[in-house]
Amino acid sequence: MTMVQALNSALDVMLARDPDILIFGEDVGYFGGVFRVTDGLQQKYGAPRCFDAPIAEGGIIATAIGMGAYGLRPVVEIQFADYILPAFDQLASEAARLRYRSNGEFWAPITVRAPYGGGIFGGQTHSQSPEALFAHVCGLKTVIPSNPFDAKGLLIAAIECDDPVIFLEPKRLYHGPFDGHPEQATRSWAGHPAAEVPEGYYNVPLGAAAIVRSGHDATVLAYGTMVHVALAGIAESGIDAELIDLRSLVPLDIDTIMASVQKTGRCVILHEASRFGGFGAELSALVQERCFYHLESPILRVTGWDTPYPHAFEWDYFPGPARLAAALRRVMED
Amino acid sequence: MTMVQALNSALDVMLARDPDILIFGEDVGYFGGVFRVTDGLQQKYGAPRCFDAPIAEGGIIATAIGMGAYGLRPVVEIQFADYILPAFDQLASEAARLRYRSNGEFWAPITVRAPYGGGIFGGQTHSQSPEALFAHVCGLKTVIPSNPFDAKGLLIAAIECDDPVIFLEPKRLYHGPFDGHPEQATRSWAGHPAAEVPEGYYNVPLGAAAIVRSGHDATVLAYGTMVHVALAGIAESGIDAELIDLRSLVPLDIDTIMASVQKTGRCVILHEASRFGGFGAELSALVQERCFYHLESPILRVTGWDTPYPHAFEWDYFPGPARLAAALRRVMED
Amino acid sequence: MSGRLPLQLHIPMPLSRPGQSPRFDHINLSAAGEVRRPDPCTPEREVRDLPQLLVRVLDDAGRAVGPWNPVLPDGILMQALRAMMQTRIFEDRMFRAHRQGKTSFFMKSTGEEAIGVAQALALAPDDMCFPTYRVQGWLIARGYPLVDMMNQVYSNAHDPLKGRQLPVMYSARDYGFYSLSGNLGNRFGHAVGWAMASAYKGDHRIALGIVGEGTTAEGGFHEAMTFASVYRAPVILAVTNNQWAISSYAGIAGAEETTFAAKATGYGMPGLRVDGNDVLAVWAATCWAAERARQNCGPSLIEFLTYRAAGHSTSDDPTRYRPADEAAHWPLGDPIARLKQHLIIQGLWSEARHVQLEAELQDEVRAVQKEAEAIGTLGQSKPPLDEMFEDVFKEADWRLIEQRRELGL
Amino acid sequence: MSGRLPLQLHIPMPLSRPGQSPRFDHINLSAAGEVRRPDPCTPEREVRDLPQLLVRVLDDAGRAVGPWNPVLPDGILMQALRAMMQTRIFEDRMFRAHRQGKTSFFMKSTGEEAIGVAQALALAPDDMCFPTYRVQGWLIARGYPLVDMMNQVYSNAHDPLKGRQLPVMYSARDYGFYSLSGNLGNRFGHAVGWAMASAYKGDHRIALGIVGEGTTAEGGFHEAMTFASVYRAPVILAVTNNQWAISSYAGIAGAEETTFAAKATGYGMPGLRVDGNDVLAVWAATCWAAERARQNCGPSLIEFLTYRAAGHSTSDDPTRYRPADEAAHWPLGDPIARLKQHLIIQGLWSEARHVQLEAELQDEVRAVQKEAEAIGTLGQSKPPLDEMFEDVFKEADWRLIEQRRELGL
Ligand SMILES: Cc1ncc(C[n+]2csc(CCOP(=O)(O)OP(=O)(O)O)c2C)c(N)n1
Ligand SMILES: Cc1ncc(C[n+]2csc(CCOP(=O)(O)OP(=O)(O)O)c2C)c(N)n1
Ligand SMILES: [Mg+2]
Ligand SMILES: [Mg+2]
Repeated sequence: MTMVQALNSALDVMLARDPDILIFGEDVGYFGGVFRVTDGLQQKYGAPRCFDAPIAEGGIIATAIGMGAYGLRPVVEIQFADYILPAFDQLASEAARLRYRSNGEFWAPITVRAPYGGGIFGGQTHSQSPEALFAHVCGLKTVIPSNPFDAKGLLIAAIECDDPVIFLEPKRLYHGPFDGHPEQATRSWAGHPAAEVPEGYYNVPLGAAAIVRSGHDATVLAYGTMVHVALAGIAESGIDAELIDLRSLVPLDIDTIMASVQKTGRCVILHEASRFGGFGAELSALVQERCFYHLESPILRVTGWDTPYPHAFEWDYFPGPARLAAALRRVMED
Repeated sequence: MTMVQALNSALDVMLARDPDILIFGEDVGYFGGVFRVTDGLQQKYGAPRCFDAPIAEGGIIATAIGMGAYGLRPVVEIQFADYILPAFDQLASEAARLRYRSNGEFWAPITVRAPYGGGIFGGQTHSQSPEALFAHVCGLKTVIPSNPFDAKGLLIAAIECDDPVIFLEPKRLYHGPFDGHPEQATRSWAGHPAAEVPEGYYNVPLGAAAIVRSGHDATVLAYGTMVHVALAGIAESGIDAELIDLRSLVPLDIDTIMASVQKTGRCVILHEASRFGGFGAELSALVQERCFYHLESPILRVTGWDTPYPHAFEWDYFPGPARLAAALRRVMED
Repeated sequence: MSGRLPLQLHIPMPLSRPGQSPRFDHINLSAAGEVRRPDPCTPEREVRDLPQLLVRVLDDAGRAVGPWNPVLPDGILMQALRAMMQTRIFEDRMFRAHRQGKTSFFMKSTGEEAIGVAQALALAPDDMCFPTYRVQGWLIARGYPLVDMMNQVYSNAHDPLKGRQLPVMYSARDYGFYSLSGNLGNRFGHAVGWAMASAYKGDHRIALGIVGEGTTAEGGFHEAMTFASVYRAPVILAVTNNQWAISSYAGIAGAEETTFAAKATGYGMPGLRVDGNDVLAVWAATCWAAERARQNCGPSLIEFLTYRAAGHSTSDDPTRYRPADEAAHWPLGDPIARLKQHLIIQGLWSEARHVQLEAELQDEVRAVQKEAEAIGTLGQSKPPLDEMFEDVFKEADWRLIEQRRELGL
Repeated sequence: MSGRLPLQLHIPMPLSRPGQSPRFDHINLSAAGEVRRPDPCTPEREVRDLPQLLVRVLDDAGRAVGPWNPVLPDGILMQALRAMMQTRIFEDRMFRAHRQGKTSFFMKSTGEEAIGVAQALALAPDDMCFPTYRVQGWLIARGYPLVDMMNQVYSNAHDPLKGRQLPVMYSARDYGFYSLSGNLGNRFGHAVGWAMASAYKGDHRIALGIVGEGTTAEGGFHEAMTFASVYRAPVILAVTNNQWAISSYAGIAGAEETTFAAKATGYGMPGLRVDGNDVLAVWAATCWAAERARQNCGPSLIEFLTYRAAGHSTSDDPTRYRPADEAAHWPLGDPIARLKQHLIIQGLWSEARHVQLEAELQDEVRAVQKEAEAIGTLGQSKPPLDEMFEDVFKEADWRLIEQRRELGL
């Protein structure tokens, strides 16, 4: 399955399992979503279970929270992660707080899906990676898959989770892996081991990172599209680096990260979001706090620049394998 | 002057100097604001220069951006920093981007003031410190004063700045310094050297940190209320720490920070916001990247917990001097 | 374009400020009984005049008149009177407790008690109210333990919200009272979602969302209205127009231009404008909208015209921005006095019995306060500290576990 | 409560889907010339019927009739025709350029050209339009260089926005065209603030804000309406109701319940509902609202009824969600055809001249395209790379300087 198909399958499986699950969002109904993730679901399950929403992201999240408080498990789509910001207050001040402030009387078991990240020439408002904003909000979980198998299993786990989950889907991976070489032919998921996706129910637990490549000399922390870029970058560097796919930022699998850096003594963090105050800062701080005496060189961050995502300069902005390889060489030199 | 008076004086001076400056926000007009920062300004300058706004933070910022595009310099108040989130999209997607995306045809020279931080038993929605969210957005500046002199000078600089500035006012400092000892009698600004505030125009440039206390053994990075807490914590620790008041997070005075940590070899970061993904993470990452070979022990963060700000547990949540002192002792031990 | 007058920025200003005589001539009132009562399922286009009128039942003499008179059993009226009086007494005591340093903050609903109380009694037990901080009367009318309200206000060891919330920000699921919070208006949309969920399940429960008139300016108000209208959610959306939003008069929210009930028109939703100081009118309008919702005819918006007689909160001094005696000039009077008058002319009540009930309720609340204060006031008694780290997530992750440990727990 | 029917969730659905016959019977039309034209400063309560009617000037035969007929000089009409035709040709070519891989994205306004074009010509040069992506006609009508539009679409070395923006997201201050961006509706409030600033300064300039009907659901729409109403800002607020928001029909934004013009009522603002495919009606309504604004009588809301004849964008395939021939059934026709018909019956134009003009414009646009492509298409030509780091702030801070350096600049 492609990642789109895997996500669709997750939703299909869950709609079939639990009548309290329903889906809504802009264009997700009859049309099946601008990225086709909800394709066919309205037809199969009926309009009340998969329907179009007015263009009001704050309203979508508010409505979902109310439904969650009633006892449903709404799964909503925000058409692009860039457009989640009008709903930021509903997420941070309401969804994330409801359980705490009501002493557990109410909670918001909602899943907020959004296509995310760049690499498709979407320009400054269809390319962003806002994960750091959510990770800083106590009470939200943030999940980012990097392949079809994880996408399905993590989405199922997110839907089953009784906490609000922000589920960011790297849109550049929807139809195939992407290693950061735009000059090469587009690849599809066909034949990729992680594209072997069971038809039925399974889940991938939130909070467990995956070691995508084990290595001895340095640790690379990445998630989403950057997992594929990291693989390419590691190969180009010739360095025996261990690659960890975080899969969820909150909860974060700190044990896997610590074990790896304590083994390798070197760490490079790779993300597409702009650097300053990005999630890489938290990773860097954590690794430094917990592995200080194991570190043989400074932890480096390879990230998008501190500018908006510029249309013409997509590949200058995008932190590609060459930049990761350079950083890996630098941490090895020091 | 108290900090409230100093801020009022800054606004007064600027309204008198420049007819293109105007002020609006919830309750700022006739009443002078719930914290009285705009007291008397409507009376002195007339309603069109200082007026009440509808309760719509997004609308306030949107309106200010439009005014800024016209050529005015609006200074708006958001009643509590907690309530800035409904305007987050206007700040991040519009104010911060306007100059970039229009290639300099339009820009938003707006100043967004908001009382900020805890220590007044405001509970989870009147105590928050959202600075990390703004610092991550390219194109926004974020300023946080710690005393009346700076408050006036920085606010004037913010108003004069042609970029959008988020100006966060530690509300616990409005009427006096606070060192994190709630059991002691409340102090006023009277007699404090930084409360000597000139009546007229002056500014404190954005991007220049202040060394509040010089020291040799460790560096403490703080801002806002935490500057006073840090002074107390350093005293309690008995350690000869250097204390840097960042004053603005963006632009950040990286040179002053680096010089200090390269001298002391140890660093503790103190902020009131919750830890995970907080601004302390960026500071930690930067210090680590730039001073790695000078560091003699891990950089530590002393912060609010990763929970909402709980009403009854204000002083358990608030990172007080004892926690800083303990961290200082820890970095010295290692 | 030359020869034209320059443009001018209009800043709305109230008719009177401190030192001036209170004026309410800008407020249009209908006579009691004057406004027709259409069938609750009438399409919006046939009731488009209602937002400009004022649904009233009690006239100035205290008689219940006209088509909206709900003709309630005496018992219900007595229950309402008692709940309104108890609310006022409770709030007065808690306000004083704040002045005595026993808590950090408090808010009163003085003059607006009819709204929460009548709604609480008119709706079904399993309906859900998405409240503001100014409907403590709902909880009192539904018999929520006063002592638990006080424990919440004191954030003490028995605080049902474990010390996590500002005073007054109650949550009481079993009483149909959704978790309150400071962020204005944010829960209006939750009410719509909750109502949609009830419809999705084929249940009978409806939701009531409430905001103040100042809060109607928030974008979330509009989004909630839009979703309610589009999906015909079984929800009652209420605006309590108490003339003030802290120091800003209703004109800053748009009252110079039209009524708040008129906002319904833009969504094809009926809008009622109702005397909020008249328990019977509040009851009748609430039932009308509830009936509409339960018959799958969709949402309605109700503006309750009332007056915030007290300050905004314990942090506020209203004499700084409005005439000190403005409340006394409010044309719709006081809801308790009006119901009392009605009951007296009906022969159901007397001044003497009123005085006696007042004394009884005072004693009751005083006793409860003693009980709560025996547990403790703010800072003198606390829930267990580890409650700070609970319920951030369903299960704490390593960060919270480590941080709890850092604090020595 | 027993015996009641269960609640049901209502999900709006369009009358026809692919494979079905197009239907527009739900859309209420007035006859051309039927609607009265009140004085522009008339208070809202006296024009509360207008939002349900439809202001039309051109009748089905192409005659300009009724009180809204602006009686424009022939030259202006010719200018409008030319601009509309040029817009269509420009957009068709750029759409094809996208299909040829010359850029990443493009959007057309086919069928809606009358709106941006008539507004651009009706307003003063120093007024400011806060556009959507569907009013490229504004720029063309005002003579913005076509080659610069293409350079922007190609993000090439001469792109006036230095490659920073998605195609179509123009900014052209000197042409009264505010910086566009992807975030729907966010600039509606900027229009209000800009207009307030003009009033604050005592200037004469007014603003025009535009959103699509789908975008009216955003909270920012309401906040802009509220601020405009409260401060009586000299602004025209426009909704182009083209029946579709990507795949969602207007019912998902509330059109099942009432018109979009009716949203004005809730703010005490006049609401006009106008034939958006009739250049004369667009012109007349825009002038009416502009006059109102310039006379300090405040804002208005105008709903332009139109139809999005093309797909949403190059990424869209509308045959997946609506009948392929729906556009042909749209009752208000095509704006170019209608103006052409009007000019012909006025004796000002002929089929032959139309064909000739079409050919001329095709040549012109083709030539311009050559010129732009000589500079380069997306990826083959770029602005200088260091432009990526400029204009984040007025002056770059150390982070940007260091990062530029990291990239070897
Ligand atoms: C989003 C948000 N903005 C601002 C505030 C600060 N605030 C608290 S109450 C209030 C006034 C509310 O007025 P209204 O809606 O009329 O309700 P009332 O207090 O009159 O019942 C304001 C501005 C807030 N709590 N939340
Ligand atoms: C805040 C936001 N949400 C969602 C989108 C994605 N989106 C782009 S255009 C569009 C439809 C807009 O419809 P409408 O307002 O009717 O304008 P039209 O395209 O019909 O002119 C959507 C949902 C966006 N750009 N911004
Ligand atoms: Mg109010
Ligand atoms: Mg549309």
